[in-house]
Amino acid sequence: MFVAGIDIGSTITKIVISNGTEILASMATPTSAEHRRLAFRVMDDALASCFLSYNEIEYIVATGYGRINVPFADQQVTEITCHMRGINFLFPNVRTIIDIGGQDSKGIKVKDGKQVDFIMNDKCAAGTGRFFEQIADVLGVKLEDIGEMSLRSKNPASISSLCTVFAEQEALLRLSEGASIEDILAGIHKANASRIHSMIGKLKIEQDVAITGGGAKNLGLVRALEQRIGFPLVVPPEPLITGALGAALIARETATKLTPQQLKEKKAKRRLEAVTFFDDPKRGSEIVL
Amino acid sequence: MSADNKKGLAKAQEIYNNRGKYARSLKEQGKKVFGYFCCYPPIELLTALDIIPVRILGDMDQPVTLADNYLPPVMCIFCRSAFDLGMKGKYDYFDGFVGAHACDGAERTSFIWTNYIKTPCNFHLDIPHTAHDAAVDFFREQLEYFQKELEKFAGRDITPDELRNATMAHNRQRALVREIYSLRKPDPPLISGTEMLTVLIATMGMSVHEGNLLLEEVIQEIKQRENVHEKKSRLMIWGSLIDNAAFTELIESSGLNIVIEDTAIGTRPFWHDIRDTENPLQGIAEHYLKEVLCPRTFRDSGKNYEHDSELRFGYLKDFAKHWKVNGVFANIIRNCDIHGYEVPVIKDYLNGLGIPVLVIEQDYSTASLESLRTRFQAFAETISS
Amino acid sequence: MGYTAGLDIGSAYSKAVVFEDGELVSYYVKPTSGNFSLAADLVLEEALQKVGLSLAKLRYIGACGLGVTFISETFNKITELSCHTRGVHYLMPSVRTVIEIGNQSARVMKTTPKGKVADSLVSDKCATGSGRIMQIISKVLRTDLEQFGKLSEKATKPAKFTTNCAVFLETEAISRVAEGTPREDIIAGLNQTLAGKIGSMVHRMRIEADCVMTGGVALNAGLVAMMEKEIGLKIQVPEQPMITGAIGAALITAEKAEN
Amino acid sequence: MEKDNSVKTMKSAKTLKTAREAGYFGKKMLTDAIKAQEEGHPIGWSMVSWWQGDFIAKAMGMHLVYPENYGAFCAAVRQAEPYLEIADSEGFPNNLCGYARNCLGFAKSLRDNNYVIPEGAPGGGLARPVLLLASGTACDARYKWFQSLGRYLNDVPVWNLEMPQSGVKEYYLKDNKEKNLRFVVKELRNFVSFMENLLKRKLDHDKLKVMLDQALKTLNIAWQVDLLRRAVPSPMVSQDFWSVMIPHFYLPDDPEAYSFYERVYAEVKERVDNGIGAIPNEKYRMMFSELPPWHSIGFFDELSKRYGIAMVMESWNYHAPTPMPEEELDGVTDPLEIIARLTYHKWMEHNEVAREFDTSPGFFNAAYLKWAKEYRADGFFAHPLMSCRPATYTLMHTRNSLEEKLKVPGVVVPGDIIDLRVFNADEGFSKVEAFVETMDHYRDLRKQAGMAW
Ligand SMILES: Nc1ncnc2c1ncn2[C@@H]1O[C@H](COP(=O)(O)OP(=O)(O)O)[C@@H](O)[C@H]1O
Ligand SMILES: Nc1ncnc2c1ncn2[C@@H]1O[C@H](COP(=O)(O)OP(=O)(O)O)[C@@H](O)[C@H]1O
Ligand code: SF4
Ligand code: SF4
Ligand code: SF4
Repeated sequence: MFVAGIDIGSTITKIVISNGTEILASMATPTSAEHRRLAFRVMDDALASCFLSYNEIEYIVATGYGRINVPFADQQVTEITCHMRGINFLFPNVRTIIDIGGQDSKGIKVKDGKQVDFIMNDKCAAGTGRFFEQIADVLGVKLEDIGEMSLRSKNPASISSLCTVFAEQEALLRLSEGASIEDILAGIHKANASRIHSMIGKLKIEQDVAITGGGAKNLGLVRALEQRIGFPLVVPPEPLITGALGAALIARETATKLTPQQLKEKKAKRRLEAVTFFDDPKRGSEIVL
Repeated sequence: MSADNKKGLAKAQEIYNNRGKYARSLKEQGKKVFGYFCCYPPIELLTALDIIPVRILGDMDQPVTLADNYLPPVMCIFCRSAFDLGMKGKYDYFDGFVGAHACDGAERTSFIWTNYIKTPCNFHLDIPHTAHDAAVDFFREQLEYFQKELEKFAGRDITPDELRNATMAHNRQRALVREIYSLRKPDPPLISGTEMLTVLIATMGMSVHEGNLLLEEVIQEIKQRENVHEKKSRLMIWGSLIDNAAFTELIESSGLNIVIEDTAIGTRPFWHDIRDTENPLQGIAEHYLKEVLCPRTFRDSGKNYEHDSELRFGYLKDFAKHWKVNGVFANIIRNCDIHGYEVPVIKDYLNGLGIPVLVIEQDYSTASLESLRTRFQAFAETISS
Repeated sequence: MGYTAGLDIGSAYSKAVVFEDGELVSYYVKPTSGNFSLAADLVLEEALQKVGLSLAKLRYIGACGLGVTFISETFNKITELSCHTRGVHYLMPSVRTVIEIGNQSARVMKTTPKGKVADSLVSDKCATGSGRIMQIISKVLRTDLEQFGKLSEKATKPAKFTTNCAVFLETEAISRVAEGTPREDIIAGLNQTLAGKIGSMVHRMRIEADCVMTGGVALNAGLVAMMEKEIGLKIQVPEQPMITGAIGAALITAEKAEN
Repeated sequence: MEKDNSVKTMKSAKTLKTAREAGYFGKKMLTDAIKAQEEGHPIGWSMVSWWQGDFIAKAMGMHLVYPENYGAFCAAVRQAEPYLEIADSEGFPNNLCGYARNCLGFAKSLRDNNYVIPEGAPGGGLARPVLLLASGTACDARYKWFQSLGRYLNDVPVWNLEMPQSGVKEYYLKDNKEKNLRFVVKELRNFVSFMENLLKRKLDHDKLKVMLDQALKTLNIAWQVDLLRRAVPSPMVSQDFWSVMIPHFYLPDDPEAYSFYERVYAEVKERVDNGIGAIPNEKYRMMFSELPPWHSIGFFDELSKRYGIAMVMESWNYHAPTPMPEEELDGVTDPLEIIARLTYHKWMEHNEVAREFDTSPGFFNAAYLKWAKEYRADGFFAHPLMSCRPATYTLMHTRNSLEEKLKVPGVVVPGDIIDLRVFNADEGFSKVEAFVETMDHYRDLRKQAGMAW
């Protein structure tokens, strides 16, 4: 049985297609403005890569920031549940999950394969992937490199501002004062780790602790968090796709509970069309400023 | 007023949408209208004089502006919002104002309210923090003063029978509200949390008799319903009050059915009847101190933590059992101390019963509601698995 | 009295003014571009050159602005609150409330009839209510900041933003562009978001007319109009809203030295 | 963008000799507590209750420590942060009272260390109590906080002391005051029997009476010092008051406190008699409300130096009340009755002024209207706090009333008792610098209105 999980994140769209036991295809591609509307285009690519068509996929679960705008999905599940499922599948011993996404950061507590508590910040860019993107941008280094670079610092610069916008300027200032990029990056990572830690702290951190989401690809952040928390973190080999993997796992589980007839009905409802998630009345246009 | 030709839920919705207009129409009919804060002022006394009690609420849709000059931002924003509306003249139809020392916020706002918003009659009720016998006596004495002030305003005395009748009418209201609650026991419930909120807020702006008629209509209406609501996970709300349907709508569109709410616009004012005592004020005093279960009243067994928790939250266990609650949303309006201090304790207690708890500290603003959606959805997923 | 200069080395713009016997005779504004010390030198030089003066002619130099703390030269450093208040008072003596929105913060000051701060409020350490977001969005829209005011007035359906965070506002603006939302509507929406945020701050004080807005953001007429609606008062804007801090710095310095 | 995250504390140079000696009492409270614990005396954690519960508990051999005071202490020595973090991770909202969060964090660390005070706890820590003496007066934190401590101090009972907080108009309703007092006395009786039960010993009424007499004497002389402070120039400023208040506020029953105030009185009197001011060049007189930035009292020295500002009166809640009228205590011998009257008097004594000015509440508010005249105040310094709501609730209202009713303007400088970063001295200076002109302006207005100062 083929199933798929699609995670339309604020920044990166991730897809996992599975035959029920193993991953057949996975991909991660920027959630560009285009893809916000045309989620099926990404799906097309993923399907093509394993020579499958929509109809062959028994069940599709969408998750992430843009989950409500995947008209071909059979079910929507929040990224919190999906990340939990993904991590639980990969590391059954994990009790606490830290998810650093593009526009939010979250903490999730797991017990006996179920999530028991979670916490989330999406009000402020501090402590999210966006912060690091901005900083990499102003410092003119590649996002992929900032983690490693920060680890080479001997003398982390002090970055007092947690506002992304001001931290950028502060970083430039430190640069003009002669601090090295490594030191600035180390300072940035430290400040963010402490911010993330104080949020996750409310959950009573229990071992094992996993980190997932795009932030887990940043080794500098992982190390800085480990230092704050006091023990090593578990990092999945492909942290970006944990959410999509979780979605695929849920898809399989649901699909096995449904009759062929029900599955068929579901499939008939799938649509491949453009939608924008900002136009959704539930998302913002009602909001009075 | 178009509410006249509507019935039941539609009427409740109409009044909910136009509280001010409705109250003004009552005034045009020659009625007296009093505003009161929170669920502690015994509105039975107002009813006894045919005065219509209107519960003072805030407005999550409107940013607080004028109030910031008088109340500091560290104060609970519900209070600030209510006062803001007052300063903007939204409550200018009050003939009287009843303040109450419920929580600090309500107490100081009440005091400050009377400095800047004038009404022909006002009274501040000092409500003790414990339910000791001495406190009940004290509270009863305060009610005697309250009664005298009201009588002075109305130019006539309240006879014991009038007070008794008023109390009975309000007890009837309590029973009706509880009946609606019992119609939320089935799965799915016959009436949604959003509908319930509009009904309760509507009744909190009309005379008890009108309110009872409305409740009866609502009961009839929903009893005849078939499957208007979807089956979803069953949520109990505990904590600071919710007075805007946009909030409950957000929750209920996130995969949850609100089945019971232990809040100040929920079960708290309605759960127990006032006993008929020789001095009617005695029964009233006992009811408000002992049976309105809000964490502002200090209840402690003096023994140990487990015992105290049981004493303070034991009733939630019954709610959870009878309403088959899957999870609890602890709603904390930012800077609401009396609920804020309870958070870890109530989490302990409910988790101990195997009930998950979602705690959200919110800013009392519809503009920031949408960002809570993922949290409610994730919680729905948590408790349905 | 002779010549006095005032500097305001902001995080985005550096401003210099020159006074001769209490009269404003020259001013100059240029982007700070990251190097405070250099910007201070350049902008002062330019302002002096405009009236053919040399540094040596100056009797006093007063300075304010974020950059000043990072410059080792010993200017007479004055807090921005006092400078802006004083500067606005010089230009418009009937002022009672000053709303100053610069690149990094928003400030509201009540002034005494004599141009001193009677009360003040400074925005918290978040870029949401500051001019920085305007700059960011102008890049996104590839539109000059100068156009913002005019464009905003042309909006038919201001875009709604669902966030307050400057960073996420940028992201949302990018999506809107991609979706084909007209520039005007994006700018108007942004102005509205900002006006709401700053308005709620203003309301924390009992403000009085006349109300003046200064700082670079005051150049954005669309925002000013929305602020007027938000606070229910007419808002005046000096012809050169950016230089009020520098003016105040010059005046206060001269005054202190003379007394 | 701040260059430096560290906060400078500004220590004050007290102007009175006796004020410099007062530190002794703070230390004494802490060392006595530790001694009492070692000697096996029962320890109680107590809220400040304006003397309502203190004497009774002490007369029964209980030693009291004050977690509110401990919060201020931890903040002052910069060691509150770790406790605040613990409270945070326990799930307490981080906008609760800072003293409370400090204490909750400490209590958790105490429990986690098997109730042995953890090594390095600031000031030697607070010993494990047998009673939590809460108070319903002033703020909800004062009983909700102690109730929440149950999580960490499992078997320790909480007792909540009741004190009516009547409205001004209601206070004057016939017999209401008397009924309020009856209620308090009944509650105190309940408290006594609870204590007798808890400690398995009887209250020694005679001992209580002796303590109470002593306390009334101490409070009386503390009040007389306040009277002396009406002099122009001010002989004693807030910086001094905040140092000397500890003994009358926490230890009025201690004879040492009394003799200390005799010396304070003598020193202040001497200044008044010779026209000596506490600060050299007094130009402006200001009142301060309500809790000071403990870490930066030196800020006020700087205000004196720069602008000639004397802080002449401050912190309503810390002040000894005016002595009760004779008839109030006529024939009253029951010490519980006296206590009830004392505390109630403290809270309600300014109702007369409140009524006169048609304002409410009387507490935290009306006193400043009275003092403004008596102390010839030119300005009002409002210090809103992040972490103490009751001391902040009425500030704006008080500022408004002073300005409207007495033409005394106010300046608002936000700060905090726990979070040192909220207080920005530079911003404070620039506000006050400007405010000086405002005070000049209002002086003219008062003159035009024919007011006395
Ligand atoms: N190689 C990398 N190194 C560091 N950070 C990365 C890397 N790849 C992605 N990220 C970060 O991950 C974030 C996206 O994470 P993701 O979990 O996909 O978030 P979302 O689901 O919100 O799109 C980006 O903002 C980016 O900062
Ligand atoms: N012509 C303009 N139109 C609109 N906004 C402008 C214009 N020029 C500058 N700004 C805004 O003014 C801000 C800078 O204001 P300024 O008062 O100079 O701040 P600072 O003193 O912090 O440098 C910029 O961030 C920008 O948003
Ligand atoms: S502090 Fe900065 S990053 Fe955080 S919400 Fe404000 S603008 Fe965004
Ligand atoms: S929300 Fe909380 S603080 Fe506010 S009035 Fe209600 S109980 Fe009081
Ligand atoms: S809020 Fe203020 S009065 Fe209340 S306990 Fe805390 S410090 Fe004390």
